[in-house]
Amino acid sequence: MSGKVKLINENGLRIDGRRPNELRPIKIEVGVLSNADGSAYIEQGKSKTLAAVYGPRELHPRHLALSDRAILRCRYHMATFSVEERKPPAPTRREIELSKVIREALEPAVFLEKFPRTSIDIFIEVLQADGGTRCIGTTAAALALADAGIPMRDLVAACAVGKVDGVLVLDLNDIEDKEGEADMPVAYMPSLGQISLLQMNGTLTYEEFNQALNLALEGCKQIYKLQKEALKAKYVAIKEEVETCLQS
Amino acid sequence: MSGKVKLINENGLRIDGRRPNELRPIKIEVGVLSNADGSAYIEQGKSKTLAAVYGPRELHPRHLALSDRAILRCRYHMATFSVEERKPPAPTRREIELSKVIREALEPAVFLEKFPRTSIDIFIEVLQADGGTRCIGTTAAALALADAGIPMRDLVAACAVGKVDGVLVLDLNDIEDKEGEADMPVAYMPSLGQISLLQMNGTLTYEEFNQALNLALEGCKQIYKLQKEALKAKYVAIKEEVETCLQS
Amino acid sequence: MSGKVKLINENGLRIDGRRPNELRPIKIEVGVLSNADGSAYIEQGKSKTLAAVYGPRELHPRHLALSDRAILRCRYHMATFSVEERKPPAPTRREIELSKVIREALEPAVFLEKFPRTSIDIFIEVLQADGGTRCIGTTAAALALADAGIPMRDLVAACAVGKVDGVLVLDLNDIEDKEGEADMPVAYMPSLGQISLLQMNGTLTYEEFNQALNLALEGCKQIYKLQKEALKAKYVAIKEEVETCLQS
Amino acid sequence: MSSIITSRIRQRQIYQMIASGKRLDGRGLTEYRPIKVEMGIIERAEGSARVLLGKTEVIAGVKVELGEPFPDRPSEGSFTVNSEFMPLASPEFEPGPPDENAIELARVVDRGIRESHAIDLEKLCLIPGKKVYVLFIDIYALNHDGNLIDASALAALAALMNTKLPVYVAEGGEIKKTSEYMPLPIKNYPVTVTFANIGDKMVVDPWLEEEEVMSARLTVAVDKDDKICALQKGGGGALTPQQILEAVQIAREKAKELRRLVVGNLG
Amino acid sequence: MSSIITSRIRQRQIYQMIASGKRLDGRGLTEYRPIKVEMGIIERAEGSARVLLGKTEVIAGVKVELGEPFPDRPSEGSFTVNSEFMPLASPEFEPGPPDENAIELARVVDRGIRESHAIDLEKLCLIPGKKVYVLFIDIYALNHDGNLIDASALAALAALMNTKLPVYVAEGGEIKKTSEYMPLPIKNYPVTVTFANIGDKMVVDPWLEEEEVMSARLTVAVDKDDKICALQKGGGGALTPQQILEAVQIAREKAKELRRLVVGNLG
Amino acid sequence: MSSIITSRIRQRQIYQMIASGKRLDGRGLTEYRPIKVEMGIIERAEGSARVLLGKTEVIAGVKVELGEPFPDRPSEGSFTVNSEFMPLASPEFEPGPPDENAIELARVVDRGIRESHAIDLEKLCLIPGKKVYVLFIDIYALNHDGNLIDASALAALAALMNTKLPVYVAEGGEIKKTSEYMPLPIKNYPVTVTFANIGDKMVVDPWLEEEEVMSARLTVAVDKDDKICALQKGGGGALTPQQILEAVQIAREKAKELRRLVVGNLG
Repeated sequence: MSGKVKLINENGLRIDGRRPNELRPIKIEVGVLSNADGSAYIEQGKSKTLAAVYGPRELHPRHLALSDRAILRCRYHMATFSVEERKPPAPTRREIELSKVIREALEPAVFLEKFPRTSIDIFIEVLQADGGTRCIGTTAAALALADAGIPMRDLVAACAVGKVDGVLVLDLNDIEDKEGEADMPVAYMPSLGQISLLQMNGTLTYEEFNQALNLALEGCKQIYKLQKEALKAKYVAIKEEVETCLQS
Repeated sequence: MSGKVKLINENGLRIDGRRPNELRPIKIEVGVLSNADGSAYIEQGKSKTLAAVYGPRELHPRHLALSDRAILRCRYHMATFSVEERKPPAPTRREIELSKVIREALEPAVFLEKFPRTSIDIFIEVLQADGGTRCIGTTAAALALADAGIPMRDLVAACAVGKVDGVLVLDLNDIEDKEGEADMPVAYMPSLGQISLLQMNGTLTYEEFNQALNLALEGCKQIYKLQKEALKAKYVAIKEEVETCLQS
Repeated sequence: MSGKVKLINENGLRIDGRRPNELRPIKIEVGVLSNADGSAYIEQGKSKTLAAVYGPRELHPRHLALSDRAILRCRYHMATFSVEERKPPAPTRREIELSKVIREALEPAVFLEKFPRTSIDIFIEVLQADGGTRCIGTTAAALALADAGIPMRDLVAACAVGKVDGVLVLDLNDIEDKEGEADMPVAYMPSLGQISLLQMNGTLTYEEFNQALNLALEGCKQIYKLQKEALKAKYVAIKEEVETCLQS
Repeated sequence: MSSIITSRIRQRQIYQMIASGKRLDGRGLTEYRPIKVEMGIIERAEGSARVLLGKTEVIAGVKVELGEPFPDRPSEGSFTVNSEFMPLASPEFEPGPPDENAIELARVVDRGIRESHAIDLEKLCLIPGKKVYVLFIDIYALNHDGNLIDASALAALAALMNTKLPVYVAEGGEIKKTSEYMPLPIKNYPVTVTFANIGDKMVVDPWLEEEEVMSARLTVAVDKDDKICALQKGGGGALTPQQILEAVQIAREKAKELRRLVVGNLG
Repeated sequence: MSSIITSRIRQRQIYQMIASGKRLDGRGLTEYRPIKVEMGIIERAEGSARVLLGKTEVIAGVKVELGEPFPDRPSEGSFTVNSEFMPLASPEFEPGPPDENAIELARVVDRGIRESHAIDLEKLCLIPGKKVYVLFIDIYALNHDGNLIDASALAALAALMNTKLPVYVAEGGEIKKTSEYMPLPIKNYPVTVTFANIGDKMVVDPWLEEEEVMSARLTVAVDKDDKICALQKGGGGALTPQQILEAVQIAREKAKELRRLVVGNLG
Repeated sequence: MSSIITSRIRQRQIYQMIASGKRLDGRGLTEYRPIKVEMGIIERAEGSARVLLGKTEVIAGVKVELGEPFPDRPSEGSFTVNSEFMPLASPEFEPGPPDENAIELARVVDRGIRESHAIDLEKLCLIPGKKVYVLFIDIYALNHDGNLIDASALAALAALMNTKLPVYVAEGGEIKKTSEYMPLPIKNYPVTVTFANIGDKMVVDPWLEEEEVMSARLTVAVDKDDKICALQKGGGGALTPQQILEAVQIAREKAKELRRLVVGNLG
């Protein structure tokens, strides 16, 4: 943070031309992997993330199983080539922490009690990281859960908000994250009105925090809409495929 | 491979004086360890390798057991002092791969279906490495299996063939392996006429490959003969011991 | 051991002013942790050590359980900041060895046969190391076992003896241990008259060894007395607490 | 079997009392257990502290080494925070490398210190690009009766405030240790305030039984200027925006109390 | 139970069709599934490629660092190949360090590249004995529907062909990164062709169900001059010399098809 | 079941015989099994030896590297002792990193060598503070029939005595390997003598069945001057002071026998 980069220009626009409250371009695909029970792929700016769900399935070792509900497990993992400097293959402390907070972001959305003695396993692979991968991973994992047909109270949509050059901005990219004054990832279940992931790096006054939280929730709602469209698109595609089959 | 060593001299002989199709001196002993169910020790040139077999025995953890056959497990391991530069004690990727290919070289020879729910464990210890240790280990392990009384479809005899200074040669030593143009280890079950291990490093034309394969099989057949003699020698020794006991 | 430190002065006193056969000041507290079934804290000179016992309790994984007695397990661990140069967090070979010898020092004192199929787990944490931590850990662990109400044949009291500047001395501190000619930790069960830990580094003639052993046993007996006082102090404290409760 | 039933009854009790604004151990909803901070308890460490938070006990030590700076921060010292949940602290803790809970705790404590710029890292540089002070802040949980995070953050701060750096002098391109020490340069005093969500109430400083029934946890790190310098939601439940905003407000007040315990009149 | 029966019926079907020269998915015995190769999909990597082989999906990335050469090759750059079978790719794959299958795959792909001298390692030397380019070729299986080896070897080759090296210049004994890039110097184009032995027939490019019933596997790496540059038999069965010789012949033909997909007219 | 009963009968036999001063294998209480020491069996190692102690078989190899000295011993070479209980040596041994038994063994052997100053470490220094010889003494148990410690200590000593150091010469600040070798400078010849306590008798060199019934083990390392240079009690039982004193006396006698096997007239 020496030789400090200017992150907001004279027109109030960000380094990639976005307005402060603007998301990056988002491309969502659901059901992209044939082996997984559910899967989703999201490109958000230059961040590229894949999520897959296996389960509910039998749990090994068995003594970990719970008699009254499923166990949710989650692995957030970055490809070695996803970042500027090659990431060593072994899981980092950061990956272990994010696996935990993402799992806890999704847990309140899933009817785990419907599948006692099983596990539901979520695997998130960050293929390219340009900021926001824990949020994108959460968003993708929620879609993969839905794609796997697992009953949910709500989808989970996630988005970071941050502060760069003194301005609150939505959906930080990598430079904004690294050079900015604060980064706050949030996961939200819009229909339930509940926040299931909240972290913050940096410093914010109470007022800033209040505004930031609201901005994050707005971002989450936009992503939620895109999630629903992506799910719909998949079912339309399946329907068309089925109809084509029936007609032929 | 700069300062290239001359590996075949003007008389067509190799660096250790052998003809191209000549094996190194081989010394085989069967039943060398008292605790193992079967064991064998082979010195081939300067390579020295010990193999031991435990089993069929109860398998831990039990859930790995198969209801219709034994599990064959194999660990190929090099002593730290077996090579020029001390090998670190932890298993290398090379050792993990060789453990797999040796296991798969022996598996087709063993009547695993006779011992459901058990494991048969093979341990190969390379005490000194001078080329060919995966083949020598396979040859020794086959003898250890036989020594353990495990019923087999055939013995497995293994031998490498390679190309040095443009000439196909049998049973490479370490320099020939490192400085040569190709190294191809082969394991063969002579009575069954089947190859159960085949790997190759280097480059060979199809014609060269064809000849190399035949040369390797000739080498395996010679080793097969030595294996049988070593087994016979052991039973003669036992018989004499028993008779001496009875007489005394 | 170049620039050799003088460890015994002209008056025959040691670097910290002690006489050769004098223990360091010892502070013992029993029952210092609320979660553990038993615990003890010892400050001996500058060495500070905590020991806790959990059990008898169910053993995981179960197949390790013994049908005729409890399993005693012990972890001796040093805090990273307990020594001059930060100790890396992973267990060292030294810690693994000391965990074993301490466990074997305590094992003969415990009626393990009274608790089949269970484990009794001892955790020793060295918070600050200034010599003698394996002995202090053993002494503390014996108290923690007693505090946990586990029936014992005897307490175990431990103390090192060593040779510095040619003189046999009791209860070595860190400099005496590092710069001296010999270090011999001993654990003793005074009522049973039996030694359950004995190690030695350095060189001793037979005569020196004989004297050293006797000196160590004298040290152990003094520590044994302090152990008993500490246990009594705890029961008095409990009794007073109970009586206060009843009166109020 | 009986322990499960007891626990359900107990669970209901905890809920009911909290719903009525009280807690089983007699505290109010935003009240901390008694706290005791002792500094300098490990002479071998350059800094150390022990914190008792009710029966929760945590010890933190700081070791100082010399090392190379990170390439992107050539003129700054560095620090790492590690945490281990010792198996003597709880029947639930197992020996072995830190699990996800210990790692999360260490990273939350780290963020509070790092984001508030508590340590003046630029003053920890001896030769730019070559030699800097490297600090290891190691936190051990010794007895777990709930809210290890706040106890750990407090112990880490106290240990830092207690830290003495060995003074080095440059001599002909080489660096030499002197026998002198100087205090670690501290610029800020972050503390964390942790809440448990139990039946829609946010209670401060949950003890063990409350942690077992809480649906979610929220940790708020607050710096000396009342700014929020780290947040971490934990647990498998969720929180409303309103709950979070209120908790953050309370945290700013409680942080002052906690800070006073280690900083005294400085804060 | 029922799944085992189904699988036995299915198994018999696979056998019977292959015995009659056909395959359950309609392919001929030496026919590959449709293959799609995309290059340059990960901008952060110096080189990358994604390969779809039927439903099998693999991604390879190349990262470039500077490092020291191996003592016995002071004027050559170096490379390593790593492979991970991601748990999202198959219900059989577990998180954790690469198992023997992933290690074997990486080493077979490595051998094809190394033995054919695909990368001109001598051109990767910046200062002999001191500084060379070090390449990390990391391969991730994303969806496993059989024949991960061929998909991985193809992805690795495509990623290498896509790799741009940052240009460095020497400045007063030091080396400096410029903003320019140059293509990785490639000398050869090895590909692998994998066979499954099913009821004495050798079928090319086995898909998952075929892998489950095959007795043995044979992988043949072939270079641009039709030379064999690596071989690997896998699986718990055996092969006759005749089967191997025939497979190697077929491999040389199929290799041309595969190579064309990444090399185009170059090959 | 039957094996346990057999074993109890056997156990009683062992006890009864030892009580009467004899052992099941015919040895006296302080008698070693036949010992065979072979040196120089691994040409690739700078030193090596194989020891047969009855049916117990152990191999030790010494590898020599160049490295930096420890900061507190700038003018001394260094050595480490490692031990692995190979899974081929016993049905009880598992593959994997050394367990507590292998670690204890290595550390006891290490202490005997270190405390008796067996290796003249000051002669292993090439450039003070920079380059010294570093020795790796690796011990593998190949067949475990009891008393691995004595067999290992003997194999380590024999391997050291067999060790040839490559000679280096200084050339313009750099150090160069020559083709010459010199013997490792040895100053002392420590051996260990191990006892098992069985029914209050201390028996020397316990074989496997005796180890299974012993209550405690005592290892005494003795140097060439009859001094005790390491001690280690093992096993879950205890010993009286008298037992220990007597064992140490016996150990000093037995040590001479053992030493003679490797040192010959030197000792």
